[in-house]
Amino acid sequence: MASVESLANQVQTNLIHYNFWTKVKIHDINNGLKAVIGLPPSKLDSNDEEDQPEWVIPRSLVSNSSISVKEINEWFTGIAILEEKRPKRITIGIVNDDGTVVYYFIHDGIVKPRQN
Amino acid sequence: MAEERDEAVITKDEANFDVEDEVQDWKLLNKSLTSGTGIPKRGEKEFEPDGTNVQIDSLQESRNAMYEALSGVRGHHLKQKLVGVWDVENGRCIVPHAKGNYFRDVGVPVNIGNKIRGGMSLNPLETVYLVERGSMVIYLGNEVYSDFLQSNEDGIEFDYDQLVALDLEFLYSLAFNGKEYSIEKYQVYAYLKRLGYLVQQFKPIGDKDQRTKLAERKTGTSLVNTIFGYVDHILKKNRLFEVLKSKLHNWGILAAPLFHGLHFATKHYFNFTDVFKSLSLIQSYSTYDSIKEDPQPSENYDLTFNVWRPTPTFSKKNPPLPDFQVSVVNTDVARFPNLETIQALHNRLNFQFKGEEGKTVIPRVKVVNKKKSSMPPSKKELRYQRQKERQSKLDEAIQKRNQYNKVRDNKLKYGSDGRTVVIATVNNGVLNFINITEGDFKLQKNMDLDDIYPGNDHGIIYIEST
Amino acid sequence: MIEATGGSIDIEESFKAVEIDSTSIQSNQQVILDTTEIPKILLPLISRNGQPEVLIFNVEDIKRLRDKYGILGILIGTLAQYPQQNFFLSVPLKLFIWEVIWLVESGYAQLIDQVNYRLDKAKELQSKGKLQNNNVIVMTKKDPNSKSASQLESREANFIVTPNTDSHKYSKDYRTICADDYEVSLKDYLKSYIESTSLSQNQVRSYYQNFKYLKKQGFFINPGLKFGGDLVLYPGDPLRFHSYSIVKFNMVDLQDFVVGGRLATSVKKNIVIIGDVDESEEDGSTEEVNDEFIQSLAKEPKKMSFSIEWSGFG
Amino acid sequence: MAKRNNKQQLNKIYANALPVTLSSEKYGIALPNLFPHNPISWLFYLVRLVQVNTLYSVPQSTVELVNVKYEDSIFKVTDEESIAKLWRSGFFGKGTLSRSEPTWKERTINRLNLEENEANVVSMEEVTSKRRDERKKFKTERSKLQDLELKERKGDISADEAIQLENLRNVVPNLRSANFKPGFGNDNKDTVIRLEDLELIESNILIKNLEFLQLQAIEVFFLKFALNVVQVSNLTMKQLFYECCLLVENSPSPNVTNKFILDYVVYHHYRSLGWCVRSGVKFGCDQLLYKRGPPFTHAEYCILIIPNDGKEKYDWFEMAAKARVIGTVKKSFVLVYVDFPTQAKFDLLWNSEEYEDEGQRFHDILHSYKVTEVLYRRWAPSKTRD
Repeated sequence: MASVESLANQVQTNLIHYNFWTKVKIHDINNGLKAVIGLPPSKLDSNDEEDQPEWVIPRSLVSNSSISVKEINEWFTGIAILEEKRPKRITIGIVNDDGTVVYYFIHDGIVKPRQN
Repeated sequence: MAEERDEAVITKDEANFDVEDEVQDWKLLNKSLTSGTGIPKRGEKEFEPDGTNVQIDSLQESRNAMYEALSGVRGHHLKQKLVGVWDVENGRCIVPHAKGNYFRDVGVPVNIGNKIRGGMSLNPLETVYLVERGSMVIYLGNEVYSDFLQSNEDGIEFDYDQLVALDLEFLYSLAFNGKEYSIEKYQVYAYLKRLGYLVQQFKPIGDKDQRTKLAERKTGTSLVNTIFGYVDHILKKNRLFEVLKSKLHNWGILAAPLFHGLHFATKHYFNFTDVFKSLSLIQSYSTYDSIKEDPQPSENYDLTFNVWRPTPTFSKKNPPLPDFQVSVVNTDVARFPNLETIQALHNRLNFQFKGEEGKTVIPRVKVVNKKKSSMPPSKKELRYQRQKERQSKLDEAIQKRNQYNKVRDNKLKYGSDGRTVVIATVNNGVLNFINITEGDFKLQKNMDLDDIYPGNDHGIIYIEST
Repeated sequence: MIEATGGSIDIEESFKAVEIDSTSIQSNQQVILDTTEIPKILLPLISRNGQPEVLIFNVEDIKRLRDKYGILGILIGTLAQYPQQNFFLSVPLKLFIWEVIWLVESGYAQLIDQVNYRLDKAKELQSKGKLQNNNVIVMTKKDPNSKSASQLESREANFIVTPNTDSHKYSKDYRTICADDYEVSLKDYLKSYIESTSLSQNQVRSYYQNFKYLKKQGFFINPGLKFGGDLVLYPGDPLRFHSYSIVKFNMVDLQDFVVGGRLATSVKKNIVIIGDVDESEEDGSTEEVNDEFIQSLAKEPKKMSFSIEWSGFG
Repeated sequence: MAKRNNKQQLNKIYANALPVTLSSEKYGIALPNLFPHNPISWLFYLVRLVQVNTLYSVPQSTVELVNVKYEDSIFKVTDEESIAKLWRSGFFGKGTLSRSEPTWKERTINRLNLEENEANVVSMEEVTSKRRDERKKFKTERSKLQDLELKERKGDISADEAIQLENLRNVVPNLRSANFKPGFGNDNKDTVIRLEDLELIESNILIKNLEFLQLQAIEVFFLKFALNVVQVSNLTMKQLFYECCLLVENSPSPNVTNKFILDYVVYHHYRSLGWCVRSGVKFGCDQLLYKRGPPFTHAEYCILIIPNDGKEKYDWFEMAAKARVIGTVKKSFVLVYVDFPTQAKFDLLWNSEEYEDEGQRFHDILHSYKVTEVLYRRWAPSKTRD
């Protein structure tokens, strides 16, 4: 199965060289979990602040594809420890075995959808 | 741009909008339903409450329009008075004088005593539907009424004001008190009836099931036919020829067998179609295979309705094969069926095999709008016409190939021989309809395609470049 | 939902997932609920031998459910004025299980064994002799409401009708009889509901708590299968507002994440997933629908939730 | 990058359906036609056949195997020639930094204005990013519009704002319909070089290609087992198969319903029917079927693979969501149920020492699986009445 490091590296490269993010770094959060943080080239949401860094949690779609609310909450608490503040939103980077990474926002609580 | 639709970008296109997904705005009730299309316009709704009076008033208006419509009158003209009597004991409705169009597909004829000749007995679904749309009024039967039916006195009209007239609420609680008829079945029934479909409870039509018919179909050919068929087969399909050819092909070199590591290094290939043939390995289901195995459906699945498109010639006594066969399922009760259940449902359908004697199968080809002749042809029709003209000018071989590709695409997309069951799911009162069809991408033993290009491996989709 | 302060409403702020504390949450109900004066709504329970169904035929009740309690239900009957379409339907209004539990558990309504009540009442009526069905009326071509009473009287009845419900039933008499003799307990309702479906008792509790959690936040709620979810949420009455979110109770697979997120985004919504704050809270020991189980439904939901949408990049 | 609208050009580039060299292609030879009723043609055929086999060596016997590196649970092809071969002959793999065909290098040269920058070439990825910019602009303007509309309704709008509102009412609908069309080139695009880019360039030349072709496990095994055109690190066919199983599930020997095996069975089935099969992850299904391949046509079918184990694996909600996503992109939804052998039978074949050739082992194993296709389509009763 793909290691946590390998997944984090894939997401990091994808963010820098496919999505043109900058200052992308990998952090250890709790339980051997890794999170990637970086700056997107422009605001991801009109309500975001300029140069607002974004946390991305890498996950593999192929191995260990199950997910729970409890687990998501752990990501939030893990990042809260690093940031000293629970983030309003994180992003999950889902890595497929063909190298595709798809990114989804996970907002804390019930928020209204972006008006697209 | 071919890749556009396959990329990760998610577009929010209106194509994904379905009017029935949305809660309708009742303010538009009269406006939209009296308009020519009969389809409501997409209401102008807002994203979120903003606290303005404009918005609050507008909401109140919509609500009032709704409540008003719900309080509307349900009934019919006294001149066409249609009366039913609910038989509590049997959970059915007796219609003593059944007349009118409604009974084309509704009810079973009954005669009771001297009084009822040519009456109808309706099941709860049929009863509620007729009353709910205002086409029938219904009374609660009692001993007085039974006595009247059994009496021999002639010429007395029954005074229905001796009986309790049922309001809709009372009727529902009586009609759906048993196990057999559920609200969800009624919802599906009424939904289809409102659209004009003819709907009856599912029952086998004809006296033979698919299994028997399939067996007869296989053994039905005479010896002469078999021989001719065989000769024809050889000549047409060149199967023997193909075998010889491949043998010849192998002789020169003693190629390694298929899937041997050395196979492709030891055998000459001259086209990709042959390469694909050599890769054939995975067994696959071919249409009707499951009929022999007789799979059983899970207890939550059964066929519920036979459904026909409206036809003026419909005969209740001797109905044609249904256009759709529906299984109703409650999403709180059953999950998506397993393969065995799907196959069991397919095997229980009223179904006619291709070439089977008797009623002719209506080809399921989409007919381009049959509009009245006075209407100018639509864009779609014009396009279709032009396409047809263009086609007819092409080389015959190309026409044939195009025809073949079209038939094949249809068989891939809609099933190679069309055994389809409709599953109507009811999720807390919300309906969804799904076609579940037997597929066969290998297109094995396909007569229609054999008619065009005999002997082809129809499932190989690759077109050799020449 | 939500106070009429105007401008944008910061739901993110008000409903922090982990810190849900029922007492601190303002009721966002559009109308403040007051149960002291109003008699309970009687919920006709139909089909007690199969899956129990609560169907409302009384338009006054439908009004109250919607305007006061934000309960939508689903209309399933044919609209007699336009009987050949499925866009606008009419009574009965079918309530789904979470709405029923919520109404009963909150004390706004009670369940009535409809068929027995109505049969007994009919018997009584018939025993009294002459019936008054009053089902023949005067119908004019145009709007009947606009005619004055005298004009109507002068015309002969020409139309035979079936009303939605029994107009006498809201007499005081009726209410007492129903409440006393025909009430069905929530326990019995849930017992037969669980027996007739594949839902387990734990699922019923957990899903109901999800519903309650959402209801508390002032959302209007409908079933969600059309969008692949358990529920859909509206920020206000769906007659005026587009839905916000598709709610999934059981999100277990990343595939669902991709599918759900993609679907929601394409229809301008997001996906909301809900879970228990503390999983050990789930006292899944009881297998039976007993009083203890019914009491557990009334507990404050301890839930956390997340909203998922496509990021717009990648 | 090839000009995409030139069909002939495309046909030429993608002439091979699989990375197998045909004798007809290599030597320009063909076998003569055979006519059943003409024995002469038989003879002619036979003679020619012997001739071909004695005069020409089979092309695949001389072709070098493509090297696939297996690292970090990823199957990588880095050699440019191999990448081109696998992509162009059947569309195997995906560029890790591209949507399909690896084009990162060209895009980067283009973006950073490095050497050999071909102007006026716009890649799919650039079209997308441009369109998203437009979209963003639309959204900003629309949100302004909405704020002003709210003000207007509340009646506290200033004269200036009223003018602005009128203006926006005209502008916003146009913005929505504005569609970026490719071909304008990089007109107003400034070259921004990030710190991250500096590592890649040296005196205006791209020195690192970060992109490789990533193969899915099912693709690798097909290329190895079915076509024998790759060598994967130092793995034997059996080791490779086992590694692929491990990617999904840890077990001492493969489970008969391991998702890799089921996926492979289905993959092989469609590949052998000439379909181009690619990952369906973006649409929540397992595989996509293309008649020819991504540059030619849309994928037409979305495949969901389900073990035929009697279980009701999916609830209606999951199915409805998948079907709707698939419907949105106008594809057809196919459920593929896979019958599998007993674990005992599988183990017997897996452990057997009778096979002198591994291909034969996997032939026998895979032949004991069977697929059944079921088509799932929404029915709209209002549209099928007449």
